[in-house]
Amino acid sequence: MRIGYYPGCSLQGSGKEYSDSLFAVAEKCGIVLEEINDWNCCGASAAHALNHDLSVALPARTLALAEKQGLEQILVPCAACFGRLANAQQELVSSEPMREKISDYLDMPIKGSARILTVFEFLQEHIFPVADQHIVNKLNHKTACYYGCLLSRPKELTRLEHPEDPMEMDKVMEMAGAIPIDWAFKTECCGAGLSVSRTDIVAKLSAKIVEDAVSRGAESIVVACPMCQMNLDLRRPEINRQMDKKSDIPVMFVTQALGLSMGISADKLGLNSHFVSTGKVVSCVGRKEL
Amino acid sequence: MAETFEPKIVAFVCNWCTYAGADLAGTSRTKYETNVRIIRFPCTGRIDFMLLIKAFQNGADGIIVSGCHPNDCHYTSGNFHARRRWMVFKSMLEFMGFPTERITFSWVSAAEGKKWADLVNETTDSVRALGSFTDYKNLDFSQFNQMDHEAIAR
Amino acid sequence: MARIGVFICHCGENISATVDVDKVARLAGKLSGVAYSVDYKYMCSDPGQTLIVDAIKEHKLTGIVVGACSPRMHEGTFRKAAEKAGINPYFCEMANIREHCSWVHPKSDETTRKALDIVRTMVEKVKNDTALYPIKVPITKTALVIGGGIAGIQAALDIANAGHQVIMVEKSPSIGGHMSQLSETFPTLDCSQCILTPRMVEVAQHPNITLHTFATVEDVSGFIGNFDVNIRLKAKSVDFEKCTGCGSCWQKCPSKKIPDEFNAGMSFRTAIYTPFPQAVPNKPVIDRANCTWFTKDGKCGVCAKICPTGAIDYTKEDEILNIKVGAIVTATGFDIKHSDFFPEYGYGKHPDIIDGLQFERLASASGPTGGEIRRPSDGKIPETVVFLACAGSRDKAKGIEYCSKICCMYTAKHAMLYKHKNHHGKAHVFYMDIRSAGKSYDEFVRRAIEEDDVNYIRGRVSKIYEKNGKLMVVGVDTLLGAKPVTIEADLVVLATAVVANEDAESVAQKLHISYDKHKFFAEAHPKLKPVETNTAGITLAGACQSAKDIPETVAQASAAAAKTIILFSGNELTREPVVAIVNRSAAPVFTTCTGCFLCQEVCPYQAIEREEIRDRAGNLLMNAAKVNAGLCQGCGTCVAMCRNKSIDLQGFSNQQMLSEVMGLLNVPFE
Amino acid sequence: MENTQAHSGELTLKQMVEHAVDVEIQTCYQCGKCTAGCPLNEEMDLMPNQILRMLQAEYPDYEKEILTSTSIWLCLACDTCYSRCPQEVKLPNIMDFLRQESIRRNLVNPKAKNILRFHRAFLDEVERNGKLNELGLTIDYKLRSMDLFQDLQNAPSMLFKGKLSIIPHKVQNPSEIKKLFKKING
Repeated sequence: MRIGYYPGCSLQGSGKEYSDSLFAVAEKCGIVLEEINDWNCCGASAAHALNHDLSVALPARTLALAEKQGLEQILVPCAACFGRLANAQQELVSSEPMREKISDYLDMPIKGSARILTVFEFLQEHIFPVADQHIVNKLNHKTACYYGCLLSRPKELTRLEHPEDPMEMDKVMEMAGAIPIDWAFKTECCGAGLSVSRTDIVAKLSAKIVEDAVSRGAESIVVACPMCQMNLDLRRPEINRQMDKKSDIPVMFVTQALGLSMGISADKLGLNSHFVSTGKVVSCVGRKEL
Repeated sequence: MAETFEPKIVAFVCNWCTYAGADLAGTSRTKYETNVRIIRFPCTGRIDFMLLIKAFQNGADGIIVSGCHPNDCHYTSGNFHARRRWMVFKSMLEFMGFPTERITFSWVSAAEGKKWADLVNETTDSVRALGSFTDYKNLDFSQFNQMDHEAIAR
Repeated sequence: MARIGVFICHCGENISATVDVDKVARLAGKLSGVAYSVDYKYMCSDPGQTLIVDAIKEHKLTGIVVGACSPRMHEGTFRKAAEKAGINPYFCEMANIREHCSWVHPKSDETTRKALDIVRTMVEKVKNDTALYPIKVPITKTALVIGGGIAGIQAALDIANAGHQVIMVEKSPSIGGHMSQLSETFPTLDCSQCILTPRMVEVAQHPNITLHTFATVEDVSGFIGNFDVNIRLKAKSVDFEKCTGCGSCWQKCPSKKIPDEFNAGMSFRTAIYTPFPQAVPNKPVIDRANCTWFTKDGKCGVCAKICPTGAIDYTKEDEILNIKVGAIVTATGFDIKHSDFFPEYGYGKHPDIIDGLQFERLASASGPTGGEIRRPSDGKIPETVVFLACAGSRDKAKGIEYCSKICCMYTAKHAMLYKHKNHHGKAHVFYMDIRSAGKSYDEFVRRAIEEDDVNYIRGRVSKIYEKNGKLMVVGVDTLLGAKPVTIEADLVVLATAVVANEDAESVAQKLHISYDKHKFFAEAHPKLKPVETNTAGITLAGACQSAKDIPETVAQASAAAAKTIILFSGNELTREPVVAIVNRSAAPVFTTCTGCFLCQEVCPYQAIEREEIRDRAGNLLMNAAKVNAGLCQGCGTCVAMCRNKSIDLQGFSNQQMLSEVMGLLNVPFE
Repeated sequence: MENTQAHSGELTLKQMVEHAVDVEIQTCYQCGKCTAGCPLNEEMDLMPNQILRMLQAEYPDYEKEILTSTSIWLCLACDTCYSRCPQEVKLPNIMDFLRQESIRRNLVNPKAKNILRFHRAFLDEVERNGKLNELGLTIDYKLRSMDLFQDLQNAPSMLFKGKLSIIPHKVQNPSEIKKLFKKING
């Protein structure tokens, strides 16, 4: 079955290593991802904050293009994009007038019938069955799986089994030979879209997350959202100032971690383009069991 | 000028709510139109809607069916069955072109004497406006009458 | 040929002021079938009734119509008069010309005409009346009480003390229910076990009560006065005749790590066990799911070896006991949600986030900590305890929109008990509203706040997580301008929602009683029949109907007992003959019923049974519906549903209703 | 109180919200769980449950207070409130509407202007190219907010780490997106 792919803007820019590592893992497992032709920005929190119709129309255009391309399932790894696409789809499907209005705006027919996959669903359905043959290294370190908001809520869209204490990413990390810790900030918000306009708030919220992970002995934080990654990684100086102590806990994408366990090079996985060095984690690979 | 037309209205009511509601209208001396005649059933669930047709056939111009409010049925669910059957029966009547606006379905509780009076007045007004149900009265039932009679009575 | 008498009442001036009663009587006399017609000032008075009795005798009347007030008023009076005159009382009908005519219309020809119409309608009905006779149902004067909690205990003792036999069925190995788990009770703080255990013993020793513990109701058939019940007596594996309750077996049982239900999972019990020291009966049973003899194929057998009286019998099997009872009291109790029900409070992962029953056990002198409130994780005495009211209750998103009613009170009690035992500790209560309507209840809550210094915070808690050995309770104080507050607690007690028992639905289905969407059993009327169910002879007691505290439960249990005792007060049950009946005729027709059983589906009382009609050789000829007159309440829904008019309602028959309609209309008025 | 009556003829803010968004404001019973769990409650001038209560009350002076609050701009739509709300009030959707209404009535709180500027810069960037280019966005936002030095230390390293691309990504036919914006904005 063909798997459509929607990278979204972040995965072409600040979250490029998410995309790189995802493709590297997919390639390793012999899975082809088909990018949606001429996709556009989902509008993110800006459209959502300012103009409701726009916040549906922008993702709808991409969904319509995917339909045109004959894609019945679309992987949207970026948590924010997933939220916007899934939300738009729900509005289109649940309201016929809305669907007609948007179709009219776009001048394109749209059904909104494609299945939109979270990165967890993609990993579970397509990578898990073949992972065993490809995993060669154990990551062998304690890791804090951080889900953030948009992969946990609303539960109708994200389909997590336990939205207040999800285990989907923990399972991936377990498979990669890491030891996921039980911690309290798995689904707390990092500050997300306020990254640029209210960095102070992002620092405050992200600091709580980093602090809890570190205090429980995590050696890395694993994420599946480019915004979370950016806030916890790029904003580390501000976070450290907020915590009044220095933490150099690296923040990787779940696909990077999985790639490492599959023996893919750190370079190919983009593990060198983080602000907080991932060297420690890379060196954990294959080290003696904890 | 002709006299104003006075319609004949038959009310099919349940014993526990609407009949008692009509009693209450009486004990409170609430005045209403004289056009209505009440037939008492134990429950609206007991009402065979063919009897409504029978009533029209015999000269009624309008009909009220009224029982307990939903969830207040003395027998728990009789009024729900009545409502369900009425929905089916009504759509059948509509299909046949029967003017179902001559039938009013309502809930009047034992405490709603005033509502009963209002219901009678409103129904009388609306049926008065519709006029005599001559369409129906002019139909020739002679050949069916006997058959029906036997069918219902059996 | 019908000879009908019409009696028009003036009701003083109540009728005669607006209706020309003389004219009505005169014209009624001319109606076909009417042999006698008269009007009188007060028909319901003694002379009025005598007038009717005499007229019936003198004119050989076969039926009468009394044109007077509502049948809801005096139908009984006039039917008695008819009976006195020697005719079947069901040949008497009331024409309601007062409430439905004289009182609601002005004096006019039109009003008089309407009165006559009403009388004529009833004359037509009387012509089609048939003789009906009250239905007599014999009564088995034994009651079944399902459930041995305080509700069942109270009901059983009341019925037994009235001199009737009671069979009590309890699913667990001991009676006592949730009340036996409680530490102290609000608002008096008296010890729960101290007031309960004497009652438990009384049940066990009462000559009129037969107690079956470790037993469940298998199925119920029959009807009021005549229920036929099968009871499953689960295999106890211990012969109670031989067992002396010495306790050697459970002291030596090697399976010691089974979570103890009585202590709400906070301690362990053995596989052969009595639930608690004051259990009634105080003899052990083997929990086969956890006993190695049963799970590991005959390994162990220690208890059998050690038992001094040889009471252990591993070969015992479940037995089915058939009993006949006349009434059933349903007292199956309730359950509560547990902390794993709350995602935002950690899915029950943290041992120090406990529910109300667990706190009861912690506070109870017979509990796992001997009454010292210590937290489960490390046994330390908590310095700060946070209590959360409305945990799961009034929470539409969690599917429980109702108020659990008892939590406000027991939360105040919990906070108090904690403070009484730990004067320097801090107790906080998060609440939404304080619902303390009950005798001395609000005073009790005020005492917790004023005397015991419990800090009540109005607001809900969004999240609880653990940090450095403390539980961070993230809430809000809405009385301080929605101030977010985080309390570092050592122990959190959730006053979790009261819910129906897990098996409530199956119990209800076995009993054929209705239940609401939360699986609480439904009373027959929310105000006037709060203990009856829709199935005659089955009553409700306690929290199986809705969340209740002890006083309310006991009151309802006594009410259910009273209903049962009333039922048992006669030797047979007399019921109005207004019931449905399926027509029957001689072979080869037998009945026009085709056996579609639509009637069975719509009957709210399970009064329609299936009857197999067979020839002499026993070959099945047809299935037909049959009405159980003991259960039928006479609503007639089956009649309207029947496709070929095979079922009819006595007193409101198809023929009667049709004749009323026909009598009402299409008759020229002179 | 004199102003209990909402301005006659016009819809109250509560009614407007209920018109635009599929929510029932009346279902809120003020338990405060939304506020308790809100990650931004320390920053907000009006707490989420207070906003709901003020909407419920329908006092006209509250409308302005709500619409000039910074809270509506701080809301991250993280959905924590909704996911735990016992009455299932979709607060994030209400916040969306309040922001739009705040702009429409020209009541945006000065302290929230930067957040609005960022959103505007973001959408303008999308309108131009159909895709977002973080470099373009950052420059645009800085020009609008005149907060020129913030993040300056990060930009070059992001560039070198391959995280910012200088050449903007675009959809094939940017005018198509421009047309879409025009249609929606009327």
